[in-house]
Amino acid sequence: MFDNVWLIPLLPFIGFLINGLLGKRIKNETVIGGIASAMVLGSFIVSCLTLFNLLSLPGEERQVEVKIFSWITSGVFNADVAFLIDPLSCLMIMVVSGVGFLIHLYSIGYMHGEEGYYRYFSYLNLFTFSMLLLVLGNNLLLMFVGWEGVGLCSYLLIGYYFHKKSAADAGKKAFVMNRIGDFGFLLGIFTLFWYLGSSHNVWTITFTELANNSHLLPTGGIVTVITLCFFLGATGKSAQIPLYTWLPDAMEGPTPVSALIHAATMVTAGVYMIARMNYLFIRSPETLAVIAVIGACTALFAATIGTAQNDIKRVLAYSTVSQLGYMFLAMGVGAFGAGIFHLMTHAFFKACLFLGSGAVIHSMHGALHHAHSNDDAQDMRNMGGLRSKMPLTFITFLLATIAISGIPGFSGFFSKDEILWQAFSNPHHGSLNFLLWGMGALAAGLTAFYMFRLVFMTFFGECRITPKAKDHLHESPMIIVLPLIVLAGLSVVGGFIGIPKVIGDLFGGIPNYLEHYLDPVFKHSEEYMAHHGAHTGIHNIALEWGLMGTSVLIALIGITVAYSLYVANKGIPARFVAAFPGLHRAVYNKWYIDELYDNIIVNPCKAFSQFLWKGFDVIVIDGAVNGVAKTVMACSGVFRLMQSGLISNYAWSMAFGVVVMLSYFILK
Amino acid sequence: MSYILSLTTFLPILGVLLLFFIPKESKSVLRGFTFAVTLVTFLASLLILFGFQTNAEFQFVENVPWIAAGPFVMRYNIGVDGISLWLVILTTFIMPLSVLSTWKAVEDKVKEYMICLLILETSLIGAFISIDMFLFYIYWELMLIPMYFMIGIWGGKNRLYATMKFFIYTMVGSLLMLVAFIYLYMLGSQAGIPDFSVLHFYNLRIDPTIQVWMFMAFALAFAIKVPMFPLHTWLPDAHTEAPTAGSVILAAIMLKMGTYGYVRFAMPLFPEAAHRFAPLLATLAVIGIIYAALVAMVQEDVKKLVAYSSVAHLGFVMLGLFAFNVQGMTGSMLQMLNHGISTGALFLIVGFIYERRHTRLISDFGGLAKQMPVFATIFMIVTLSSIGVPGTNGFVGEFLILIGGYESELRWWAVVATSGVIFAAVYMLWMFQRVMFGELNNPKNQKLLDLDAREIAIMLPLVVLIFVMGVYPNPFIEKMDPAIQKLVAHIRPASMNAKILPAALQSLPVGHPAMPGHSGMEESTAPSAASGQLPAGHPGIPAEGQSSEPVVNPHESK
Amino acid sequence: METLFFLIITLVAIVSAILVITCKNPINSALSLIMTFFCLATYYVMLDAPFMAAVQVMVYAGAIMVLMVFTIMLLNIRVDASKKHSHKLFLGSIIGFFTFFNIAFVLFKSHVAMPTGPYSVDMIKQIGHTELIGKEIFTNFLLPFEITSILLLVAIVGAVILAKKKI
Amino acid sequence: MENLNGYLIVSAILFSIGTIGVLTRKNAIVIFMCIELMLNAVNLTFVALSRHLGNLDGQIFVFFIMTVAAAEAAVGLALIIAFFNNKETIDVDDINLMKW
Repeated sequence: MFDNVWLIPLLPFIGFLINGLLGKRIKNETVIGGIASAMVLGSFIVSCLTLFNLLSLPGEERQVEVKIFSWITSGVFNADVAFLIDPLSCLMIMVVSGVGFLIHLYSIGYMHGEEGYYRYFSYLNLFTFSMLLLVLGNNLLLMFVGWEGVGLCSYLLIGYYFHKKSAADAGKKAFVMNRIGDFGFLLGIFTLFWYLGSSHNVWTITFTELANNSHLLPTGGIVTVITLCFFLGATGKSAQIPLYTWLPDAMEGPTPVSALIHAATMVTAGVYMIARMNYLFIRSPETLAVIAVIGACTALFAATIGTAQNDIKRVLAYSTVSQLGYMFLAMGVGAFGAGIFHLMTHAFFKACLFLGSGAVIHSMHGALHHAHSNDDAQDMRNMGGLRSKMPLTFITFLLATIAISGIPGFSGFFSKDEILWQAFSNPHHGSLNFLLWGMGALAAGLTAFYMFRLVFMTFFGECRITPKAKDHLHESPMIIVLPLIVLAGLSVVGGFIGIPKVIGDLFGGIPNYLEHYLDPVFKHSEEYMAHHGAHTGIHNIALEWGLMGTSVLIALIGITVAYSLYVANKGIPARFVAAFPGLHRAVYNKWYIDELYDNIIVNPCKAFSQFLWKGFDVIVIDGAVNGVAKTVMACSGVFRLMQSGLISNYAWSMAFGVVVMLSYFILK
Repeated sequence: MSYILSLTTFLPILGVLLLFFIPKESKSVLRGFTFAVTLVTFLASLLILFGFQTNAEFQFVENVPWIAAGPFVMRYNIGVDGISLWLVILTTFIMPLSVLSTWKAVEDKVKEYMICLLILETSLIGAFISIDMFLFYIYWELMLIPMYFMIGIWGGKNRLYATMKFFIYTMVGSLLMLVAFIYLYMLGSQAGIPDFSVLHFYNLRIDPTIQVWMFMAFALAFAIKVPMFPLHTWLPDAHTEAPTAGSVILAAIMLKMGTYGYVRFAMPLFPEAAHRFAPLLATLAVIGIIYAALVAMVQEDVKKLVAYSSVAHLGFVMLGLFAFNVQGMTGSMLQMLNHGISTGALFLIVGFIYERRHTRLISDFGGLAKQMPVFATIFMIVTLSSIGVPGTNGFVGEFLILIGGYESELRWWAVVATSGVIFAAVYMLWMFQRVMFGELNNPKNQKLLDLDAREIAIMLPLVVLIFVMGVYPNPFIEKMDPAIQKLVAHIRPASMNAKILPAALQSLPVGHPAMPGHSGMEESTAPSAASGQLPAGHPGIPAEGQSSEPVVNPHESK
Repeated sequence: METLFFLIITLVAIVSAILVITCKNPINSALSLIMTFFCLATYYVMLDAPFMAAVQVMVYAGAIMVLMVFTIMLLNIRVDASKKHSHKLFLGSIIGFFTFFNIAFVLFKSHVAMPTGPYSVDMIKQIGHTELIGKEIFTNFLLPFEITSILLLVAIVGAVILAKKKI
Repeated sequence: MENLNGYLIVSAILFSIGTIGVLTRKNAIVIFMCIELMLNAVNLTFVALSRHLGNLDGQIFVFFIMTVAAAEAAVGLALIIAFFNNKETIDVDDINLMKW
């Protein structure tokens, strides 16, 4: 029943090969785009089939492993290429291939006329292949292969406009930061493999066996080390506090890339990894606390930066970082289901937002191009009043913005509120919960503020574009708007499959389908919680409603503030900036984090290696080697003086020799 | 076909003899003929590969009396086993490519160049297959001479300095080794060993103190060749001055001679000393990885950068060797092959752009990706293989080394070495970006033409191998596994009595005193560690105060 | 009386030897060398070897010194302008004294062997020194005798070739 | 007869004077003479000892030394003349063509 699963990753790989090798010859763009999208559509269909088959199985046995071939076997270590089909991975392949397909369609229109067209689509297909591999992999090593594969594709796609130095730098920065994360991931794999093997003679890295043997692991201690290493990997990939600076720079890549990689799929890999190994993370409360705190801080921190950005894609990038912070907050408080739910809904509305901004940039670029002005097509200060020019894009963009700000009824509200409630009521962190909830709610308010600020600045008010270009602004072609509509619909409807229980009972007992669907994946951690849980969470319905109300209230406040600042009286932001120039400049320059990293890590590293090379390698080692040569030369110079060429010297030394020998023999 | 091994070794010499009859002026005939000879040698080596049964014994053994001078009896004793098989195939595989790459590179004295290449090939193959230690030493020294001439005559500006340094560096090391050989032979002859064959010496019990000195002599000679950290400065000079083919062979095969020396001679002959020196040499290896990566980052010369990168890669290999477990060893053997392919390819690529622009400074390039797209993709694939991105060959070797290292006592060394993975990405990508991406503003770059058919023909087999070894490395691992199992079984018990470490080393986070046994290999499953508690000296959370089980100091317990 | 005569001759010999190495003009040193040779000849006579003395006088004083003087005259060497002399003299004398002390030390330490040879002193007086030496040379030492003749031939030819202006 | 040691002492003195002469003098011919002097000192020892031992070999050997000395003188002087022809001086320090 599941034997055609290997088609899911294979189809995009074939697409990659076709476009990669023959792309140059197939000049025609629609053929290239068509092949790529068809491949991803094929894998989407097969994943639907797999999901359907999986749902037909009873709840408990929804876990199937399909082995393709054994990859590396040496000594006690063996890793093989095998796929794990279970509710979590099915959900992920649906999201990846579904959103991926829509974005492929979108980029056929968006990338029209680019000179490396085939290269773009082959890399996009390669990305889909590695993401599916990551999600479907049944052991840590295969997940790591997908993990680095997506890192590589994000490097290739960010650096797509490689003639631009900033794009190439951004690509390199992304790859190195991901690599730092992978360093942590690798250490996690080694420690886990070594500990389980040497202490309990269980030499394995496959998820199912790890789950079944997870009872051997102690709470805290070594498990904290392992989970912290894995979390380091997650921060690298999903752009959390220490390693997030690469995501805003990744906006150098084409917008569909940002939509697919830096919003919907790749950045959620970290969240997926934690969900996949929930039985590990649940066993170390310290790591959960670390994840929760970092998640909350990232959410709040990124939201603050987002409020002051003028580049439309930078705002969305920081909003992605902040939403990821929410997901990690959910993971940190043990609400794995809520985290995955937010991951799914975020994929929909964030992809819609990015594609919408892409459409805006696309038409702005076209218009400015006609007017031969080289204003920045992405700067919101040149936009405004596009509501009338691009009605469809405006509507879809507005719907997605409402969803992300957590207005009740839309998907964002259900998933974000579930996370906030779990943060408040979870049994893990005791007093920390209030702080977590507070930061989450504040971040929600800021999210609402900067999202609506973006909407008002781009779509409302009078058009600030250069007059000549004004009439060239037009709605994007159908192939671009269609995915927008689908995604907007999903972001509206998406929330209903995971309605929190308290609201569900209100509307006549609609169960939380998603929670129920994902239960088998997290049963190990539930068992552990039931067994070890010191104190249970708070189950007070009234409190839940109260908190839900406050978070909606904060969101509404955010929207009204945005409205008053950017629509009603436009002067206030200027005066605000004048009042607090220092604060504004700090927030606008991303709290100088990039400069901080450069001065603390990058420049000293360069200086140190320069010292190592010039100082140590050249002077010390080569010096020593050449020194030996010079001393030998010097000694030979001295000995050469003896051959002075004067006979008397020779006679003298001969006589001296004779005398010495004679006296030696005599005295002996 | 029991003489296939000698045939493969001396085929190039036959080629040299025939080369004499070809007139000096007809360059293309010379090149064509040499290419044909190396190709035939490659086919002959394929016969060895297909005829090789996967077991731990030496095969195609030829044992013929050779010299009997006074007490010394040397036999022409050659054979190939799991460990040396792939290295021989790598040699015969790389040679035709390097000959093909000197089509336009070398114009003057082509005949002598080809003769040097063929003699080099013979000496390399000979060194890998010789069981008789004296024969090994002869091939070991013989390979220096052609390389000395290749760098000395056809090299770059200060080639004399480079070739002199290279020659003397290796010579000094190998003289020490010769002394150790002779002393070992003396010990052997007292114990009734008739000749120089290394197999006899494997089970010769040498008391640890002598072992330490002998191991040091061998280790120094091979450390220079590897090159390990403090003794590596000859490599960048030799590479920058060597002609393309010369530096390809130097990087792809001659560096493996050092690590092969450890696996074949230094470790099995003196297991206790190997265990005692493991922390020191592992430290040097790890320093080598980080140090070479950092220094590579700031190089202006592409070839020097690649040279330092190969120092880093071989640091990984050495770490894998001193893990003394099957994963570590398999990983390092694989990494030797990967390094041969990826660094060989890198040097070929540097050779291509050097032939076009006659400069190696990174700052002279920029934006080549637009001008030479095919070259860009190949260069990208090889860079990824050198970084060790999964799916390429580099990753499999590195992963096995690190997981092997992590499992052995070298746990903290493996952790530091894993960070080498980050630096590898940094310097390779930074170089790749400065050379390929960015604006195509330099007028000279705008006229560069993309790779022609010959160059693509050189790079194609390498790229295919990169992916094949990355995706399906099992056939390679199966062939070498029995030999490695036997080697590890030979070395591992020695670690028991090497446990009498001087008190100073006691503080190192030595794993649980009773070596954690591996179910795969040893029957005796080690007593499982304290149930839930942290094994003593565990790298994790520093055990607050003494963990439940004090580290048993073998001295007191005796 | 015998020893007194010996002492006188010794004194003369040593003084003339010293003169050889000290005087500026080579002619003087040549003459003083001839004086030394005569003293040696008298020694030979005192040692009952009259033939030796005769040969000594003829060969050395007669032939070699004549040749020396002839060369000095031919090359009319001015007075030896000894520029710097200091460290050479000092070093040379040091070595000289050392040589002397060595030899002297050897002589005193070693005891001389007993006379074992067939030709006792009175036998020489009775038969005559020259006959004995002649018999000895032409019987036991014939081969060396021939070789020395060849040596002399070689020397002659060599000397001629070396000293010729145009070869 | 009785003062054999005396003769040996005398020859030792003459020999060392000859050595000093060879080492200190700069004039080639004077060096030659000093060599002759050393040779004669040795001859004296030979004769003295042969007389003491009653064995004529020593004296015959002196003959050979004399022939050698003669040959040496001849060739040496020829050398000096040849050298004088092209260097106008026979100062030993000027004969330094072998100087590096």
